[in-house]
Amino acid sequence: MMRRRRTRSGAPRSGVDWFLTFLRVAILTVVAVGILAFIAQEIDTDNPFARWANPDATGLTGAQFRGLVVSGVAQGCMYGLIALGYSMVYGVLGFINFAHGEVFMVGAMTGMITSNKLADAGLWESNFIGSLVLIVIVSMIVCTLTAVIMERVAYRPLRGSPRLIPLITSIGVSFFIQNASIVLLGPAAKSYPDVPDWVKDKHTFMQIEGARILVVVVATVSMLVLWYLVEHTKGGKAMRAVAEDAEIAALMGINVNRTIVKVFAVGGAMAGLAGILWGILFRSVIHSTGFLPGIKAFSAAVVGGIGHLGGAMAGGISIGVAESVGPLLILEPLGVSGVSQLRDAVAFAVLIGVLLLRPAGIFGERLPAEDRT
Amino acid sequence: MGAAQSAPTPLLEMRSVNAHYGAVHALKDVDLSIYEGELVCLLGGNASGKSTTLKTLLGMLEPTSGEVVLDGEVVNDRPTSYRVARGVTMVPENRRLFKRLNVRENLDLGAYLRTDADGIAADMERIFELFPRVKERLNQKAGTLSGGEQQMVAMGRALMAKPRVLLMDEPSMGLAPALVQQNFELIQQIHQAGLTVFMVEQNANMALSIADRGWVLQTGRVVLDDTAENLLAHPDLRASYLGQADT
Amino acid sequence: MTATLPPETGAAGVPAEPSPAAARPALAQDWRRLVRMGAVGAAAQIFIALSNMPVRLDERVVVKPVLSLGYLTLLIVPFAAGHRVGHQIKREGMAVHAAGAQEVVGGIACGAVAGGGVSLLAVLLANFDLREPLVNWSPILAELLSFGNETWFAVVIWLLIGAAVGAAGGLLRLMGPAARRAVVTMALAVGGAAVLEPLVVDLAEGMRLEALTDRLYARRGGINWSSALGLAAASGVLAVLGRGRIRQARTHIASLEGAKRTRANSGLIVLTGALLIVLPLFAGKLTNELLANVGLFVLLALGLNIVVGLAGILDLGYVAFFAVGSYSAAVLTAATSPRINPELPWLVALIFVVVITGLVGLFIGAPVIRMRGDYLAIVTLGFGEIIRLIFLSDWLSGWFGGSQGITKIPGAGIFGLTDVAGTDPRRVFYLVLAFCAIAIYVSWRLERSRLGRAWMAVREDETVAEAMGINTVNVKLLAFVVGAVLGSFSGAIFSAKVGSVFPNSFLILVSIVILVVVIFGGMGSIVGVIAGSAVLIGVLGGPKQPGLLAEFSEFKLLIYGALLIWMMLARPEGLIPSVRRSRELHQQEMAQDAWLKGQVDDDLDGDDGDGPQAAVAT
Amino acid sequence: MTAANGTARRPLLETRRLSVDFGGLHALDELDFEVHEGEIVSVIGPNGAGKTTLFNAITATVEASGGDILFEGSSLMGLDPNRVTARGIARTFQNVRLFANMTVLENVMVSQHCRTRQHAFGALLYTPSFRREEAEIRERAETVLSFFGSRLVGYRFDQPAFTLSYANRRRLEIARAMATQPKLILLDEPVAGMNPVESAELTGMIGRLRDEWGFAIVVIEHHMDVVREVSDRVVVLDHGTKIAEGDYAEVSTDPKVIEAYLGQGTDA
Repeated sequence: MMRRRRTRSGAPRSGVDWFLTFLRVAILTVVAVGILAFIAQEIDTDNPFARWANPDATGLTGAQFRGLVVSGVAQGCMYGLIALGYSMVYGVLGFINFAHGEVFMVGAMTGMITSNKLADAGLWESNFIGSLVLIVIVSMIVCTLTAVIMERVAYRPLRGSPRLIPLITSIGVSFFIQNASIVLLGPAAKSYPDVPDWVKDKHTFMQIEGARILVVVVATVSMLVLWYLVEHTKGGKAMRAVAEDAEIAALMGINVNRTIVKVFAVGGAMAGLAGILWGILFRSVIHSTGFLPGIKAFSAAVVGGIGHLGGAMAGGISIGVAESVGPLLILEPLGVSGVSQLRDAVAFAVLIGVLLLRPAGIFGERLPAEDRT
Repeated sequence: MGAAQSAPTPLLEMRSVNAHYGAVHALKDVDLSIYEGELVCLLGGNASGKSTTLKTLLGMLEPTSGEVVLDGEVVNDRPTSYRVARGVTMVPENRRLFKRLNVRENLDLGAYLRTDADGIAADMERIFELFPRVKERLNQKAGTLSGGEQQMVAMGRALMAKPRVLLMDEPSMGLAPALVQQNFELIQQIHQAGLTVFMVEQNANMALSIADRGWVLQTGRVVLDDTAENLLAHPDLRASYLGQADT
Repeated sequence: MTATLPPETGAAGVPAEPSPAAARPALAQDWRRLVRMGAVGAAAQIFIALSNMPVRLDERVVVKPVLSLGYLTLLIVPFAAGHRVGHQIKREGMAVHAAGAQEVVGGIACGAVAGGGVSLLAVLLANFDLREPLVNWSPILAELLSFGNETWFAVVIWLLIGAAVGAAGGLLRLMGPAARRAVVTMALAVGGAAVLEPLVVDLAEGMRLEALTDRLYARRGGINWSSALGLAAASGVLAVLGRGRIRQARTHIASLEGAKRTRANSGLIVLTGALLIVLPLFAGKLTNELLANVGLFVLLALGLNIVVGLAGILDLGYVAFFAVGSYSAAVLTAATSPRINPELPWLVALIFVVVITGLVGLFIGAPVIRMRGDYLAIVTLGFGEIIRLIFLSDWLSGWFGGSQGITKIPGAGIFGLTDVAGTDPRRVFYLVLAFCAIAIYVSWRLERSRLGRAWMAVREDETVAEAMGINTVNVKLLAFVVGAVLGSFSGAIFSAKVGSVFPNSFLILVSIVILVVVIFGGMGSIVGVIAGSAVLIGVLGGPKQPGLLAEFSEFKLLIYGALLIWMMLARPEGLIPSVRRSRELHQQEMAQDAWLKGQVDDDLDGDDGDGPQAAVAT
Repeated sequence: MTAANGTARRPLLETRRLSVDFGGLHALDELDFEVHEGEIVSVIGPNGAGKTTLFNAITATVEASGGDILFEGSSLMGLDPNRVTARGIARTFQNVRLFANMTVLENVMVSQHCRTRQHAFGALLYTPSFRREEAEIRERAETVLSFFGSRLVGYRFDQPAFTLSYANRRRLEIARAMATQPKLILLDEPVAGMNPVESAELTGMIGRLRDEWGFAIVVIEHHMDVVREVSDRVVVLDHGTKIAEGDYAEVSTDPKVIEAYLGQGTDA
C-alpha cells in the first residue's frame, strides 16, 4: 500500500537535483525571454530588445498570429482524439501502446483509399457530406479492427508480464504496421481527392478554413459522446473498474477480456476518426504519417494527465498550439534560424518540459493499482 | 463426513479436483461439499492450496481433472461471470475495493450481472439496514473510508450480487483485533440471515469458533475433514495450527 | 516434469485448452482450432504474396533448380500451420494423447486451408484489378503463383502444395525427439549453407578451396540439388551421432568446479578470439565488410545491453550517442569540418569524443532518469530525434554541415600505423574487434561488481533498492553514461570507416534495430547479444548495411518488426538468455512451483534433490 | 517512557509534530514519537491508523507535510531514502518486497551498498582493494544470514529469492535490513502470514536482534501475543494520532485502546 513518492518542492539535494532545477529554470527562462522578445518586436521591430538576438526581426501580424493559433487548435484536436487511445489503454493496462499512432495512420490510409474510390465513382464531388460520413465509418471500422487484432495477437498473451515487455512488443507492432504499409501500398506519399471549396476556403468567420472548423466540431462532439459513455454507462463503469483492479472486476462478473477489447476498439475508432480529419486537412498521407502525431498525442495524454479523458483533449490542444506558435513565438525572436525545421523538435521539447515541470499532468494521473504486481 | 444432516445435494462441491500451477500439483484430489445454509471453513497455512481452491471454485483456474459442481451442474469450463450469476461470490482478502470509485459505484459493480432494477434497489436498502454507516458514506470515494467501513462495503458489494454462497478469503488477514472481531461478527450476521458461507482461513481458532464444519488443507491435500468441535480438539491441529495461540 | 507451460491463470481467466482424449481417431480434430489456424495462415499467405516477397526473392535460389527463396516464403506458412495445429498443451498429471494419424490429417487439412489463401489470391488476381492501392497487384505475381499456367492450375496446385507441406508439418510432430532433431538439423544445414553462400564462396577463395564451393553451389547461385541431398544426409547423420555428445560436454563443463570451469571458459574465449583474428586474413573484401558491420553493431548492442539489459532502462534514443560519437569524431578529425577543425589524430580525438559523449549522456540522462520506465522510453526517443534534427537544421549547419553532413573524414590512424579506413574493411574489423573486447570486458566486470548488483536491484524494484541505501539516480545515470560512451566508440569508428557523416544515418530506426538485436540475442547476456548481432545484422543486414541476404533489404524492417513481436511472445528471454532474465520472465510459472516446494523443503528441513534450481537451469 | 536511569538520554529517533497529508486526508497528525537506543517499541492501531505511513515518513518514502524527524539529533527531513538508510535506519515491508530474481546471497550483498565504497574503476581494473571489499561483502552477508540458523544457509545461498517459502522470505527481508548495518530497524508486520510455530520463532529472534546485534527496533504488528512478547513499550495510533503509550499491560487495559483497536471480546 505504499504511495509513490511525490515530487518534493524542497531544496535540491544531489547534483542531479541541482541540474534538474537548473534545467527547469533554463526552460522557463528561454520561454520567458523568447516571449518577451516577441512582444518587443511586436511593439516595434526596431526595438533593441527585439534586435538583440535576431537582427532581422519582422514580427507577426495579428491575422498571422490568429491563424497559427487556430491551426494549432485544430491540429491539437486531432492529437487529442489520438491521445484518447493512449490514455485509455495506459489507464487500463498500464503500458504505452506505441503502435497506436500507426492505427491513426491506417485510418488516414483507409480514408485515402476509400475516398479515391468514391472519387472515381463520382460520388465524392456529387455528395461530399455523404461520402465523408461513409469514409469516416469505413475508417473507424478498419481502425477498430486493427486495434482489436493488435490486442488479441500481440498484447493479450502478455498480460501480467513485466511492464516493459508489452511496450517493446508495441514498438515491434508499430514497426511492422509501418513497413507493412510500405510493402503493400508502396513507399510514396499518396493524396486525397480534391475537396469542395467551402472546406478549403477561409470563411468570413474569423478567417478560418472550413476544414479546421469541421475538425474542431467533430472532435468536440465525439469527445462528449465518449465522456458520456465512460462515465455514465454500465460498460464505462466496467472499464473504470477494470482499470483499477482487473482481478476484482472479474470477480464482479465483468468479462475483463471483452472490456479491454472495448477499450482498444474505442481508442481505435477515435484514431480512425482523427485519421480522416487529418486527410481532409492535409490531403496527403504516407506510411510515416502516424509516427510523429503518435508521439505528440502521447505527449498530449501525459500533459493532460494520463488516464483522463478531458485531460487528453486539453493536452492535445496545448501541444497543438505550442508546436504551432512556439517556434515563431519563442525560437525566432531568440535568433534561431530556420525554425520551421525545428517544429518537431519543439514538440519533443514540450514533452520533455512537461515531464520535468509537471510529471503528473494538468489533471493528475489515474493509473492501474500499483501494488498489483 | 458430518455433512449428512443437510440437504442431499450440496450447493457447491469439488469432486476429487486436481489443479496445477505450471508444473506443480497445487490441489491433489480435493473433495469439498458445501450445503445450503452452512457456515464452513477451509484451514491451511501458506502455500497449502487455499487460494488455489478459491480460484478453482470461481473459475479463475481450470482443474486438470475432477469436477467443480454448482447446484448439481458441472461448471468446470464455465467462466467466472457464469458462476457469479449463478450465485457464487467472493469477498477478497484485504477488501480490495475500487478505491477511485465512490461507495455507490462499488455497490453497483457488485450487482454488475443483475438486470432487475427493483431487486437491486431493494438489496441496496437491505445493505443499508445491515450497515447504516455505508449509507452515510455513499458518495465518498472508497479509498477514503476507514478500515472497518471498507470491510462493510466489501461485504455489501459481495451481497449485491445476490449470492447463494459467499466465499470469504482470509477475513482476518492483516487486520486489527477489533476489526477481526467485527468481521467475524458480520460473517455470523449474514450467515444467520440465511446465507451459505465458505471461509478460507489461517486463523484456525477464530474460524472454528463460528463454523459448523471444516477441512484442513496441507500442501494441496485435504488431511482433516470434520466438525468444528472435533477439529478444535484434534491433537494434530492443536500442534501445528493453533500453536500456543489458544489460551 | 520440467516442461514449462504457458501461464493459464490470471485475472483474465483465459480458458485453457480442452482436455484431449487419450486416443483419437484420425478424423477427430479440433475443427474450430484447425479452421482458425488455417484462416490465419491463409491471411498470412495473402499478405506475403502481396508484399511482393515471392517475386523479389525469386531471384535468390536456395536449392537449384527446385526451390527459390521466393517460393520458400510461401511454403513456410502452411508448414508452420500444419505443425502447430496438432500442438497440445502438456500438463503434468494428464495423459498427453499419443501422436498418430490425426496429426498428419490435421496438418494436411490446415495446410490446405492456409495454401488456399494463395489459391484465393490467384482467383482474385485474375478477376479484379486492385492495383490502385496495392502496388504489387500485378500480372507478374499471378504468373509466379500459377507457375505460368492458367488460374485454375494455381488454385489446385496451391491447395495441394499447402496440404503436402502441412502434412510434412504434421509428420514432424509424429517423430520422436531424435528424429525431429535430425530433420531440423538437416533443414538448418541446407538452409544455412544456402544463406551463407556468399560468405562460404568468399572464404573458400581466400583459402584456395574453390573446388569445394564449385561442387556445392551452382554457377548462378543456389546449392546443387545433389549436394543439398548430400549435405542433408551428412548433417542428419551427424545430428544423430553428435548431439548427445555436445550436450554431454556442456553439462560436463557446467558441472566443473569454479576454477576449472573458469579455465575451460577462458580456453573457449581464447579459441574464439584466435579464430576471429585469423579468419579475416583468409577472407575477401565482402566477408570482411560484413564482419566489420556486424562488429560495429555488436559494439552498439553491447553498449545498449548495459543500459537495457543490466540496469533495465529502456533507452530508445540510443542512436543519439552513436550520432554524437560520429559527429564529434568527424568534427575533430576532418579538415572539412565547417567551424572547428583541429584535425586531431583519431586516437587523440577519441579521448575528446568519450568526454563529449559522456557529458551528453549526463545531460540527457539527468532529466530522464527519474521518470517511470515507459515514459523514459518515449522521452529518450524524443531526445534521439531532437539530436538528429539539430544536426540537420540550418540553425547549426555552420557547425555540422546541416543536411550536407561532414565528408572526407580521414581514417583512424593508430600509433602511426596506416590508416584504418573504409577502403580496408579488414583493418576496420580489427579495430572494431579491439573495441568489442573492451566492451565485453567492461560489461563482464561491471556486472560482477557492487555496481552490477545495484543495477540488478534497481531493475527489480526501484523503491526497495532506494530504501536499501542505493542511490538509484546515480547508479542508473552511471549505466546510462557507460552505455553512451560505448556507443560513442562505434560512432567514432563508423565515421572513420565510412568517411562521412549525415544526419540521416542516425534515424530512430537505428535505435530500434539495435534494440531488436539485443532482445533477439537475449537481454543482459553478453554471448546472446553477440550472437544476436551476428545472426540479424549478418544475415538480414543493418539499417543501411546489406547482410548475406541482400535481397531482403526491402523487407528487413518488416521482418525486424515481426521478429520483435514474435520474440516477445514466444521467447522473451532471447536466443541465448542470461540465467537471470529467463528466471525473471518465467517467474510467475516457477514461483508457485518453488513456493510450494520450498514449503515442503522447510518441513522436511534439508534435501536439495531437485529443488527449483533444476527448473531454472535451461 | 522517559529513560529511568537518571541521565536524560537523547532519543535515537524522534519525530516532532510529524504530519503527513494525502490530498486532504491526515494520515499522520502532529505525531510525537521516539525510540531510544536498545529499545523495542511496538506500534499498533486499527487499519488505516497511519502505522505504515509513519515508517514511510521516517524512511522518506513519503514526504512529510509538517514537523520534523530527528535521528541521533540531526534532522532527516529532505533526505532521499537512500541517505536515510545510510544514516542507519533500515526497514522491511508489509507485503515482503525482495529482489525476487536475485539470489539469497545477492539480496543481502546488495543491501551493503551504502556501506561500501568501490567504484566502477576498481571493478574494471580488478584492484586488490576491490577484491578485498568483495570478499568482505560476501563474508558479512553470510554472517548475517547465519543469524537465522539453518533456515537460510548452505544451498539456499544461490537460490533466487522468489523460490523461498513465505516465512523464509520474511526472514530474508530482515537479513537484508540487517546487512545495511543500521542502528534502528523498522519491521512492518514481521509475522504476518506465518503459522504460530514460525511466528513464535521469529518473536524470539526479534529479541535476539536487540540483545546480540544492538539494534533498536520498531515493530508494527497485529498479533497481540507477539506485541506482548517483544515490546519494551507500545504506542497506539488511531487516525494518525497517538491515543495511548506505555508498557503492554498499561496499554492493553486502556479503555481507549480497547475501544479503538482491541475490541471487547478478545482477552489477548
